[in-house]
Amino acid sequence: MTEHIDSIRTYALVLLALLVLTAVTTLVAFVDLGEFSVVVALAIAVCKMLLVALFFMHVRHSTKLTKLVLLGGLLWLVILLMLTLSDFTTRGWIGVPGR
Amino acid sequence: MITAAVPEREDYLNVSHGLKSWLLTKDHKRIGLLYLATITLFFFLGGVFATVIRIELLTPGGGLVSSETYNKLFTMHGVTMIFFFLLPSIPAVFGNFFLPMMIGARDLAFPRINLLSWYLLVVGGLFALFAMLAGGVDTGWTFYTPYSTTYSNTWVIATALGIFVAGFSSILTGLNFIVTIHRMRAPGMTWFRMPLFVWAHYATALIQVLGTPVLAVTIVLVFCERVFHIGIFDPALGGDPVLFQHLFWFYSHPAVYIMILPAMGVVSELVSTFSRKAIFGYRIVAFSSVAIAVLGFLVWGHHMFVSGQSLFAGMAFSFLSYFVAIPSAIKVFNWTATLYKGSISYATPMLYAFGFIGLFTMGGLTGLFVAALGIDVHVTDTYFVVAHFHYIMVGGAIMGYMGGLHYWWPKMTGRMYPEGWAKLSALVIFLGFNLTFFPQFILGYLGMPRRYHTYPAEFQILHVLSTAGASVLAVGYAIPMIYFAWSLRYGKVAGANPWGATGLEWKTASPPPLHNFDKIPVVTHDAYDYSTVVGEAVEVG
Amino acid sequence: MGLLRLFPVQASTFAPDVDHLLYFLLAVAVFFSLAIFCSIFYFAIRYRRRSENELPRAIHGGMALEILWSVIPFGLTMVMFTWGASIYFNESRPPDNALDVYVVGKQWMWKLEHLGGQREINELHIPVGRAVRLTMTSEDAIHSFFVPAFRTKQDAVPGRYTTTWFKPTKAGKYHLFCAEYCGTNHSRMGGWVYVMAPRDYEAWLSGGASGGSLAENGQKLFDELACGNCHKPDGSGRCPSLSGLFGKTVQLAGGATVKADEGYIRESILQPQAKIVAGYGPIMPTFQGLVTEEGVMQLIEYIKSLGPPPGAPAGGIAAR
Amino acid sequence: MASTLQEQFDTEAQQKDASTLGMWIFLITEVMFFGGMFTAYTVYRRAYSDAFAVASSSLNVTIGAINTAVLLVSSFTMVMAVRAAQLGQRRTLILFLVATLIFGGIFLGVKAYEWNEKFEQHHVPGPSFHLEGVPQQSHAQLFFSLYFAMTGLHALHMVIGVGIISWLIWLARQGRFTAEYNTPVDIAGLYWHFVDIIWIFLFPLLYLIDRHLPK
Repeated sequence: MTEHIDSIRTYALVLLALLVLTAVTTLVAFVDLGEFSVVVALAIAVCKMLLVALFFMHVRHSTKLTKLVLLGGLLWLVILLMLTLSDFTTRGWIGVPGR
Repeated sequence: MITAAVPEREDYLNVSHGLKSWLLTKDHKRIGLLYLATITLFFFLGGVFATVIRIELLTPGGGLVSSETYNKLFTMHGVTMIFFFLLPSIPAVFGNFFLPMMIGARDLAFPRINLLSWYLLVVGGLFALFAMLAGGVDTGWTFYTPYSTTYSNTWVIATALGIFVAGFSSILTGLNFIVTIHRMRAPGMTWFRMPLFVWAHYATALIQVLGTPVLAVTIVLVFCERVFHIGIFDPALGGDPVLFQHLFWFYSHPAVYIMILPAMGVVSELVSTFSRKAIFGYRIVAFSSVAIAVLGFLVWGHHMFVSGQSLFAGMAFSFLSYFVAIPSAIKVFNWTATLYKGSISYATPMLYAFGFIGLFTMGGLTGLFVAALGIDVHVTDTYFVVAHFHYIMVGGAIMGYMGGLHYWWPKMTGRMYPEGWAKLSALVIFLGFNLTFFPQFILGYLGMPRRYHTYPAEFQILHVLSTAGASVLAVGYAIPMIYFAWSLRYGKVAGANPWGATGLEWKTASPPPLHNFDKIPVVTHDAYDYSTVVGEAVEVG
Repeated sequence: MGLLRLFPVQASTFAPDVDHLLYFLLAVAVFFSLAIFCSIFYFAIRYRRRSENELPRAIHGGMALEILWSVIPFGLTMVMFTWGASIYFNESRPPDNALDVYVVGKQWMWKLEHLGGQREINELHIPVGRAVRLTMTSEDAIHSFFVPAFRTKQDAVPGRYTTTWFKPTKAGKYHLFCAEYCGTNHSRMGGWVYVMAPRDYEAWLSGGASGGSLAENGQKLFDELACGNCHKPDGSGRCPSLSGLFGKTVQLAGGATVKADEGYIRESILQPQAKIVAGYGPIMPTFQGLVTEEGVMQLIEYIKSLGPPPGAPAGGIAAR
Repeated sequence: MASTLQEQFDTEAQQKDASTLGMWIFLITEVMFFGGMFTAYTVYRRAYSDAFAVASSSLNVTIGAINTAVLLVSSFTMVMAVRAAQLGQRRTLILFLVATLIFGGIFLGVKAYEWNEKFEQHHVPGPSFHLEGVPQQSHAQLFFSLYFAMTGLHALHMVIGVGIISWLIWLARQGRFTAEYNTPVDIAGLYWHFVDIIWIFLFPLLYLIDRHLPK
């Protein structure tokens, strides 16, 4: 068993980064960035997710299979969202109610 | 013919006795049999519902039962057959029993979770049964909102709860299979030495794991809507019933592949064993299973072409639907090509495999009809669709299930079934099936809507034909129940490998010992290498 | 009607289109089924097992064959897709000169209203040779308007409008079904579509009209509900003027715009606060429960009759 | 000490690998489970952006941010617990598990306080629902329906997590975990972090993204 044991310092730094990002996303939310507010909020959330996954969940020491499982899961979430939205975003394109 | 005084060999059946040894078992083989018993009961129940439906439809006016009752009957037929028979059928029975054996493992990776899965199915089934006994449910197995959330005053919540719980059974089974296939293969059992049955179950497990949770959360939302009227699917409060359909079909279309992929896996085993040849294009058939699982997630909107979905979404979903057709077609072609220059035996399982290929071909080809937008607008929600999916699910999945049951019966029980009766019933089932469902294609194109208690008199003759076929089909299903039970006591004792098959499950005794193998096998050959099992071979071809 | 009719009558312009595609698909299906069945039969007999210990030579596959039997079906399916999609595209776009009929589904009947004010239940009378556009909604569960002889079907969804159209080509009496399961009497929710020669249709129209056209009824309702107190024609009221509104692009508070089509007007009556016109306050009360779906349709026709602005295309953007 | 190797496995490494993979796959099912609700949220936020903006802005962002921090700290203590388990430090392990339990408890307590506030302010979907500043009440109600569904199911997962951690503490006190065998702590950690990640997305989606709008 080759187990990587990260240092306390690493974990503490990650926690610090997470807390800073939380503060940043909260403060930025009050700045009017127009459409980009959503993008920034989600981008920061993705960064936080990556920090938690890579360090706390040890994905960076994990096998390729684990990474594949993770990516596959996210891809399926995207499929669910995108194909559902393919209906809702294209309603009304041809100007006939219900088409 | 009863086995004489051979000293009793220890196997998984006689290693321990008593109800407790079954209800607390962690042995995947015993759990497989628990599933077999459970789903047989549900199959019988669903069959009873179907029988009443078909008798009712003999006459256009609907005199036997009331409309309320009729609507409950087809709902409960669908719920029982889909969630409590077809979804668990092959994976939970044969997958459980044989997947570990085929890859040379002592058990699944998580035996306790495996037992839990069975209990979840039973608990879910009890909820559904309770709903049925308490008064039934009349929403159709599709639970479309807002009918299910606002207008139906039947036992929607109890039934939905049953499906929710049974869904976790399915998820955990899939999880168990994936981990088992990744981590428990015997030495030398590489990915491309695995039997195609295992590949098919890997693909199935992917769907169970990725799709079922969405059904679960959809049920939670329906539950909240029905109990608290929070508006998620209620148009009066701004909700959109079409969103429900998206979430529902995101699972329920791939769920069709949960039912058919394992049957395809069974058929690959049967075609190879009974023509004594490696499956033509093994790798392509293996990959096509995974391709079906993946592409199956991109096509759900083809259930919604007339639902008020946008024109462009409809077109995209129709386009994507045709991509699923290709891997399915490839499988059929490869099975057929496997027969070429084979050594073909007409044993009962092979008859079911032939039946599967024929009926699945017809079911699949009519799938092209319903994926074609212009035609689907006309035939959706008619008997054409009913016929199409029964060709896939009954003609496909149940044929595969019956084929598998005959194929592995000797391994599971150590006894042979009576071959003559088995051949007869296979024939009866095939004829009865076609007589039942072929007229429904015509009915559907003529415009007979599904879920109709009464119908215009001009459709009667086709309905009568269909009911006649259903009676034949019922006889066909009754015969095996009798001779399988008979064979448990009186059947000929089966050897370890009665068919001359190559899978690892045939390299151990029938019935197998508790941990499957006396010694974990080391795999040195590809799957379907018959030179290893045919002694003193006569080369042909 | 013959006892063993295999195909339904063709009574709309879509029917032959759909049937031709069906024939093509049938041909493909029969060809492949026969090819598979015959191969299986032939191989099963030709290569039947003759001795218990025979061992056929292993054949592991052939790439050329695999490619062949992937590419050919794929080509065929793309033909099916394109063909089917083109029919669907036509079915989705009613012509501008279509005759408008409004449809409300409810458990368990179809309520239909003609522009002239004629109302029908479970029956639809239309002239042969003229395109008919149906604007549909439901009062309760989802229903589906299905006329097999026309090969058309469209769900009527509560809370929004859906559209379908057809052009009957043959006079006669055809089944109308509800095709989306909607509860106890689902199978009895239907009736007949009567396609009539133009002269008969005119006669029927004049016999059926009583109590004014749809727009006139809409006006009556408009007055009864005192909509005009706020919606003054010259725009001097507390609410925007409705003259020439239909088909126009409306500027909303918050910057968005919306096309004033049937869906938008329906929403504005039932959920008036959902989209507020720029420059006006959110003061309009909801008329949900006060106006029936049919009433809303009458109001829409009335607002339409207030004259579209010159040059604006008919139709608009669907609700949401 | 009794063997921790179950009979279907050959080695401890295989057993641990299988458990970890099993947990990851389970987490993917959870992604899809919450995914259904994220889809509903996206669809309705698109359709009723104005009402959602007001409704979202009515949530208490300070409490939300603090609770996010609390949860992140609990993830930190959890990973420290896993680390202690890997090093075979029993007392440290118990200490950090208890800390995780406490922070998880605080999160749930704050959540309960927030929900209670919603009841008092009539922000709970139902006949008495009312939200100031939204013309179309039903659309704001839809936001709160999704808010309660998502935070409720998230909290349910937290409660389950709290149960698991309590059980781990019990096992750890019995000395069941060693530097060689600590898989349960490890995979419970995965679960706990996953629940944290869900909240990492819920926080901006529910509390933040429409804050900038003038209202």
